[in-house]
Amino acid sequence: MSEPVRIQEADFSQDEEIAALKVSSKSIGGIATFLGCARDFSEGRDVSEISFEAYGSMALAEMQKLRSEAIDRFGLLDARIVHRVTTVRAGDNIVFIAAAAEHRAAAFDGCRWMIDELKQRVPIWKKEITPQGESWVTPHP
Amino acid sequence: MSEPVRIQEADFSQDEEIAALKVSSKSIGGIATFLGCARDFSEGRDVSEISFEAYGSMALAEMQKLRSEAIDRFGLLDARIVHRVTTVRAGDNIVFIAAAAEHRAAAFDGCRWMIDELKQRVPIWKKEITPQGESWVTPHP
Amino acid sequence: MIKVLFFGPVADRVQTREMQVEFAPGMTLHDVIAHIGMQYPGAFSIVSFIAVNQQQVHDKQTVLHDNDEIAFMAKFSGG
Amino acid sequence: MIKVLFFGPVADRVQTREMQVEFAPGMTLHDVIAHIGMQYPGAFSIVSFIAVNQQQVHDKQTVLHDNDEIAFMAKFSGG
Repeated sequence: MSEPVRIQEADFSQDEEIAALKVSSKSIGGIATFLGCARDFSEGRDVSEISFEAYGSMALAEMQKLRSEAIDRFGLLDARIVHRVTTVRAGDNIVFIAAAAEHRAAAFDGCRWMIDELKQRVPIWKKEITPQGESWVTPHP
Repeated sequence: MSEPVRIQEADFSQDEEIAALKVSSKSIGGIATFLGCARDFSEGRDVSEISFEAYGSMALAEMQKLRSEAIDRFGLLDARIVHRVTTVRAGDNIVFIAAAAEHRAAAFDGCRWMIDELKQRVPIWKKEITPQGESWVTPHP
Repeated sequence: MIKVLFFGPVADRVQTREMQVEFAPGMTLHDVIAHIGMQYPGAFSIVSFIAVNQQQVHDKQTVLHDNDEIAFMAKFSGG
Repeated sequence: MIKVLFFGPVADRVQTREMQVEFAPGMTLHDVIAHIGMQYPGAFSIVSFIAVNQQQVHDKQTVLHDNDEIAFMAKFSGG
């Protein structure tokens, strides 16, 4: 069974992540997931590739904290967070978040909170590679 | 390619549904999904099986309307709705909803709206089979 | 003929999934409800939605046409 | 020795990913910032977060210990 929180180069399978979640409890009534993928444009520019860099040890620790906090705060039965750190092209998977709960409200709230917090708290940076050159993405406030 | 809105006995694969969604646009930045599964208890009673019945022609038409409305209302790039109508056991998949958008807020809002509306508008009924007997589920107001 | 459909908990109480009602010009939804509801009051007490030709209908004065399909439905519990 | 790490946009501006700073007893985070920030003001203008041993630190008076790991980081843009 793969770890529930991972940073990896390789792509992931939602079916495998969901199967791993389900093993944790027979009381799961709803699983909300968020899959972040690479788009082919960003603020009007064509983007051919997106490259990620992470402060690996801190990023993993923050993601593990995030998962535990989400489980406590929303009463989740289980949760998973996987972030790829590699170079991706349009359509490729970047990040996967899943929240399992008895009922759907907690699953949705927990899932959304985790991706919102991940963007705020986890030391990962993305660089967009366009036909005009490369640039680090500056997040909106 | 499978239809984006389906009622079926067979189980489904999230990976296949996501792959089908991604074909529709290279501008997808986020996909929110909801997976409803059978729990092993309900209001304190053990549930061994859940059996579904649908007014098939009307349910499919309502689900298709729901998808179109969600795409318009939330500016989604694509969406999928799959509901199983069969007998399931604890842990089995029941319903799958996916909403793809450029940004995550629309994906989450659209996904959650679709499952909330589906429960209100789509003529499907569930019967819980427990060691004490069978009973149709009466939804909460 | 009007085709009348029952599903799930309503079908259980009526003990059938389908029946035919003779069509008469000018017939309204109300007429069908009165006709069947009298025979199965226990079933109709849990009817929350009515559809004519797969569309929800709220107005019981809706005029029916020959070969219409009516469904009497309990509260939905899918998902 | 204090290990100082740079990532992403900050690493690009400093043109290195890692440097060592001599440890001295009583040294604070502020001392390291002053030391390196003077050499790379352009890089430090985009530093939004500082971590000591993988924990975000807000107080620049934090006292350092030998072998601490400090990271100077631009706003995160993962996900």
